[in-house]
Amino acid sequence: MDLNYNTEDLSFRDQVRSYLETNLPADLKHKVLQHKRLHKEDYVRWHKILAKQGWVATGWPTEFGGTGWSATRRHIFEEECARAGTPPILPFGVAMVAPVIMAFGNQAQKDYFLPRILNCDDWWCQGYSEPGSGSDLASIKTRAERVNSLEGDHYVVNGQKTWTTLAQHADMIFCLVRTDTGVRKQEGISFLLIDMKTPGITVRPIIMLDEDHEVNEVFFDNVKVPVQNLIGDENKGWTYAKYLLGHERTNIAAVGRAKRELQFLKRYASEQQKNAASLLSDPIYASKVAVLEIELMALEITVLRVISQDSGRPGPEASLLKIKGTEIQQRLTELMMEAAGPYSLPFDAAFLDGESEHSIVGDDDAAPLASYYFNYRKTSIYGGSNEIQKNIITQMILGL
Amino acid sequence: MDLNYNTEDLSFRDQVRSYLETNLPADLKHKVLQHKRLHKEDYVRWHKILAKQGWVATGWPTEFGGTGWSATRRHIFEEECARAGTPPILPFGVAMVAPVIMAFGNQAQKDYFLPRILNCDDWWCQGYSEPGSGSDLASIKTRAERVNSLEGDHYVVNGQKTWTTLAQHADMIFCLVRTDTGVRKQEGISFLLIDMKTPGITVRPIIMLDEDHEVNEVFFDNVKVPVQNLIGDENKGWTYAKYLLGHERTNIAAVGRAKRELQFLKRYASEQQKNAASLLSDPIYASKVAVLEIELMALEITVLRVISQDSGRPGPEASLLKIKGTEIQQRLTELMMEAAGPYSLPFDAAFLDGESEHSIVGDDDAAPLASYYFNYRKTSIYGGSNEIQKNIITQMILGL
Amino acid sequence: MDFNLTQEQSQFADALRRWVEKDYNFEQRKHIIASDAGVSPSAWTALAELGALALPIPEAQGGFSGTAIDMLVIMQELGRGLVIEPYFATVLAAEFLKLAGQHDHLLEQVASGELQMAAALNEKQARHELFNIATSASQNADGFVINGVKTVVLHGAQAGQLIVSARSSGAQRDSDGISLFVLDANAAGISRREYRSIDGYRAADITFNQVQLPSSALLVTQGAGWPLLEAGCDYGVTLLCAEAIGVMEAIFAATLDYLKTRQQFGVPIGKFQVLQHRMAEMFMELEQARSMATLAAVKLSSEDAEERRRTVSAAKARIGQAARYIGQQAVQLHGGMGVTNELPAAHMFKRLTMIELSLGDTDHHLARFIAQPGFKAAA
Amino acid sequence: MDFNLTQEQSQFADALRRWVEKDYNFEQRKHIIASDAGVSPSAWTALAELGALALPIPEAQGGFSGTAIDMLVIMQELGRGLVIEPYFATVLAAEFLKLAGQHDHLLEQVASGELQMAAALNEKQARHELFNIATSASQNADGFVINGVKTVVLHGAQAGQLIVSARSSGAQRDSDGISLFVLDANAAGISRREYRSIDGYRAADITFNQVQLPSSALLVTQGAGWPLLEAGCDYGVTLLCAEAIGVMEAIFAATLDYLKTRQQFGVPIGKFQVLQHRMAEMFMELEQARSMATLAAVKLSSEDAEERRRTVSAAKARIGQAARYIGQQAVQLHGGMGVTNELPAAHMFKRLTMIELSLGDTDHHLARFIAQPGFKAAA
Repeated sequence: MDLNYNTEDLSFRDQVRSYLETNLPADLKHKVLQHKRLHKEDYVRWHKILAKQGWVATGWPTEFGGTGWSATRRHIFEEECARAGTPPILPFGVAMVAPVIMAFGNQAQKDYFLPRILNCDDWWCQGYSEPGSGSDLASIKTRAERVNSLEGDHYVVNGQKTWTTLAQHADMIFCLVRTDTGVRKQEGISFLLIDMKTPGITVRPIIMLDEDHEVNEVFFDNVKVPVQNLIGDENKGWTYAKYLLGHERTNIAAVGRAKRELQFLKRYASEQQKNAASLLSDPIYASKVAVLEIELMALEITVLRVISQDSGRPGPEASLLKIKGTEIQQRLTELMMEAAGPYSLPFDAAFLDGESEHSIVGDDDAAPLASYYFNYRKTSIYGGSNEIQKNIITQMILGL
Repeated sequence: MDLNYNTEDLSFRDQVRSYLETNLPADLKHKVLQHKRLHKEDYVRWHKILAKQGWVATGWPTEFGGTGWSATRRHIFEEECARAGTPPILPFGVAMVAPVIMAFGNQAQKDYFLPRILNCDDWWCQGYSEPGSGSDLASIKTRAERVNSLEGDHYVVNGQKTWTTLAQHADMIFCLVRTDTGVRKQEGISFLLIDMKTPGITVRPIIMLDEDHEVNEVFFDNVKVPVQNLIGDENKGWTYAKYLLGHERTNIAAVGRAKRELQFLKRYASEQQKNAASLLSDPIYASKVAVLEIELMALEITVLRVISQDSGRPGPEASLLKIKGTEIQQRLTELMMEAAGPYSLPFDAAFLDGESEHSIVGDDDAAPLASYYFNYRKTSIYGGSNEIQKNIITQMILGL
Repeated sequence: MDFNLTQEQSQFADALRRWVEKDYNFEQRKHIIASDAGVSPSAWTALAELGALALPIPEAQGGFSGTAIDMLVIMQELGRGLVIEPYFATVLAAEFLKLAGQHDHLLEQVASGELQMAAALNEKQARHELFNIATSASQNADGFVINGVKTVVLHGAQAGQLIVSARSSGAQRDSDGISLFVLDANAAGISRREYRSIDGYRAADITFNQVQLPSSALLVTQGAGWPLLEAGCDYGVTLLCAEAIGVMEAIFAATLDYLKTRQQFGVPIGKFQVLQHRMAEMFMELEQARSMATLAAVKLSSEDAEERRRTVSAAKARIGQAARYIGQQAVQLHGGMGVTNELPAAHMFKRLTMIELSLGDTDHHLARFIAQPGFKAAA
Repeated sequence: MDFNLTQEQSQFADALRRWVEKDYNFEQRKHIIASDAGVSPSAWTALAELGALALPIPEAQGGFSGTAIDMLVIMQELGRGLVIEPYFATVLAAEFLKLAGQHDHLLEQVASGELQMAAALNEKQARHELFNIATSASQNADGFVINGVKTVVLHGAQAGQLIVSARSSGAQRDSDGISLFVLDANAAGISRREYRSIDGYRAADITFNQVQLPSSALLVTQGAGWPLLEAGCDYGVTLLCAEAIGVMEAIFAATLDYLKTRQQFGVPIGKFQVLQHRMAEMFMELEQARSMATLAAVKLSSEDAEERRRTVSAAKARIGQAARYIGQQAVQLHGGMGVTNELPAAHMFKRLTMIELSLGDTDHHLARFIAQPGFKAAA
């Protein structure tokens, strides 16, 4: 048993760290560290910087322009990005649709889409969830009917998707659609790539708890999609979707970001006062922080154990990482809000959006904390709710 | 809204308090307050003292020798008994079989059994649970076959009961037995009273976690029971059992005892040291005690609210009282054991049984605490596990 | 012992509930929050006409001399309706006048609905410590001069009159040396910076720059304001506890309804045992919280101040715990819908969260409960 | 990075497990507990023959120079088998000799199985404070004289040699002034009062009445024993953490098996979602605890003593939490059977509970974690 990185990994870490020190723009770093809202141009800017370095696609094989890194190196890279405070590389293109295209797409699709994803030429979003589907992902109602026409065959898509993250910026959406209604629900689903500029598509914002515009409803009204945009075989979409669900859980524990946020929490709490001393010196508060810190120490080792056993794709242990990771993230935001106390109340959207340099009440650290807390309630719901994750553990690991 | 007792109730309380001060034997009080094991003679002695005063049967109507008290007075009485540290009046006779006899027994049964119960002439135990039945109480397998004979008709009983509390002392057992196997499980059950001295009955101890002998298995091997000992109608036993299950939950919250134990906990913790001060001054420990104390304050009001709405028998709210009551009791024992720390380890059965005046390691307060903790794990299991109680709340109150 | 509401209390509650359903529903409330004013003059008029403003005011000043139990009934209804008007702010501020037995004309104006008030007690460095006061009150020939900044004053910009805590003497965290004043919110030297709170209220930071007050502005003996400050805030805490019960009842009912109607895997999600037991636990939290809100309202008028402090802090701590559990779980059980701003449940969750952080959070009140001499004396 | 066991470690674990299954099963263990001796000489011989005693001892003294990771493997197996022999007591006491680099002949005797030892560190008033020492060590011409009482010394009555902490100078709670000694457990002036522990072990209170020790009994410089005392006990904590993992694995497996076989309402109780999720939570607790036990074993030999203290305390606190949850829930899921002494699960629960209270409970180690300078320095 050896919990140390080897020399090569350590020098890789140093290389990443010094790269980030040089190349991460200060304004982006500041936004991330201060819990401000990120805009489209923030994501794209950082994506393109990393793309120049060839470090966008850490999970792709080198033949497609990926890094080809081992699980350990990917972990180190993610840790370093979190530590530095980079914006995230959004998963919809790089981590979600790309693996499906690589595994099941045809040569033309690979040639066209993969380089564009690498370079962020298209903003992708995900069309899985529908109103009413919730945790029952396969209960898809959006219809796609194949039509022959002079200009070439196409599908006509009608229906609605929901919880579509950042669809307001999207150029492309990958969708699960129903192409056969006469079979059981997991069959008869196809996987389509749809241009968001196609006539008949409407995007309606869903405003979140913290009043941010993060997700949307997407309506399809007789939307024509060329058959060239079908991935793999018609009616085999559920297989591809399940393949993708495994990929979605990469780095779900988000240990690196949690470590950074723990430092913020400690720093912020040490600046608050209770009983004429720092809040971080208060035995009750310190105890809550310590319990959280220890949980995070444990999770980091648990993640490393899973990585070290990883033969390729994450197994059902990913459910454990998702649950513990989101519990820790939520608890971090809870303790931050507690530290801010009454200063959690003021709501300053202009500051969060970067329209004013300082918050109206003058405590820039406190200003985003309640929003952060409220926003992060989603983490135990999305990506398979924590209840669903426990079902997976129950069935796949415990055999109950 | 008025949370004060009226003048009559207050003077009743004073009367009970001064009675207990005079009549509760010091040695019994000491055993109770020191968490020592009670023996048969301890229970009987206190029962007979209270019987002389006419205060044994607080839930019976006066016509049978009960007190006829209101729910409020019963509550006051239970509070005062708990406060003083009396041994309990065991429920099996007074609170369990007696209400069934009153409601469904014939005149001869009432005339014979009720006075004997009042005076503790018979020690009763309960024959409901069977191996394998657990929370599924109606799945009873013990058979009773009716046989005609010259000496008079009787049942022949074969089977096994388990978790039979203090059956090793019992003169009588009331049993659910199966008299018809051809119907669904809730039908075909009868309610029999059986003399424990009848040939064919064997009692085998089950030793608990804390090594105390509290429950037993009871085996019936061709046990002859006169038909005169059948309560009500044959095959109607499940109705009577359900009637009794309601009664069983009286005072299930045990707020009075919890208040007394909280005082013990505080006193004991204030005598332990941490960081050169009393353990009760330690912010972390004090905080745990305070959370518990507040939960108990809340539960007391919740109990009073239920009592004030009580038209007679407790409804599904009893499940709430059972869950919260047992959670508090278990938490009390947990904090006591924490306070004792390493002094929880020594196991001194002779001291617990009253065979030695002082414990071997010299800390008489600490000596019973680990046993107490281990023993009380049963409270969230017996009398309908807390999971079953949540099912009841779900179905009966929430309608899910 | 009697836990029933009187007929008057029930009627009051019914009238308020009908008003909320008709004139203060979810959509109407959303418009009020989005409006420039952030409050609704017509809602205020309605509250006055319903008698909600007269209720806590003594009969001598045109009120109904309502008890804390009466107020519990009102606050539960306002909580259920998520009413964001300056009712709590006004009533809390008026309580200081009532306790001080002064400025009857202001109480009369509150009772009639003419006057809105606010209590400016909090300061940035204080977090939850009411006695932690840097704002100064120095005596001069004309009365007192106030300097300092009060923060996160609920409806501070709407108020016509303010209650302000200031320091006459002593160090920043001394409970001795505190004075309490009532003053015109538009007095010279006062500037108010208004903003929204995340749960839809308006609040303000208020700066006092050489604000000259007459001697009559002082509520109790100079430097001896601490018992009044504590008592007034205990009243406020009791109101918040009652409000939280109303919010929790509403979010609980909404969640139960959601479990019964929302289908997943072909059945209502309320058929899943894990969610059933979660609801059972929320039910128990609510019942325990309700008991504590009742107990606090009863003990608020206790002549034994320690008994009052002990019970009020126990209630705030217990209700804080319940509010967090019920709020978080209600959102979780609502799934994706729970984290949008589109359902009332989300707004109830936000309000519950902010109640927990107002007038002392759970840890603060747990520590105050422990600090009462009785906690250890019982040992 | 590598989390795999070496082949030697796996073989060691397999051999121990086979021995437990054959010669130390539930019934055999019950007889040992009930016996007058309360320990089994033949089990001790077996442990020695299996090499478990030689494992932690340096090669120079006839051992295998096993690391903390090696010991983690052993302790997990002994935990799984609920082995109540004086193995932990002996190995912990021997660690002090190893760290002090003294008394090699005693280490040789431990390695060969000839000698059992115990560490007499705890005192009644100390609860979990190792530095809280009233037992005195006064120097005289012949060496040192020890007076005092040590309590709840695990296998103190079985030990041939004792490690004792005593005070040479300073106040009762000073970490300066502590001395550590090794001494013959049968020396004149020592009396031992033996008793059972509730989890089936033997322990003793040991009184030292004018016990004369030679100068060679002193392990490190007089009065400077604190770093050694802490380091030795951190080793003990790490062993207990590893043992707890083994016990938790066993009780978890027993509970899972029970859920699959026990029928209620016509189905295995493992079909009820509430119990399924309870098991999922126990699974997660176990995995997180396992990670911390591993981390503690790795960091135990860290050259940075703060890093060692911080990690070891984090592990004990986290494992204490897991042990309580898993133990209580395992009993709950076993229903009535869980609260009897008849199933192994009950005994595992008792052992887990007592591990939590040994060498510092969860609160103690949480406070120690917080007290490390790094906790706040990171802020």
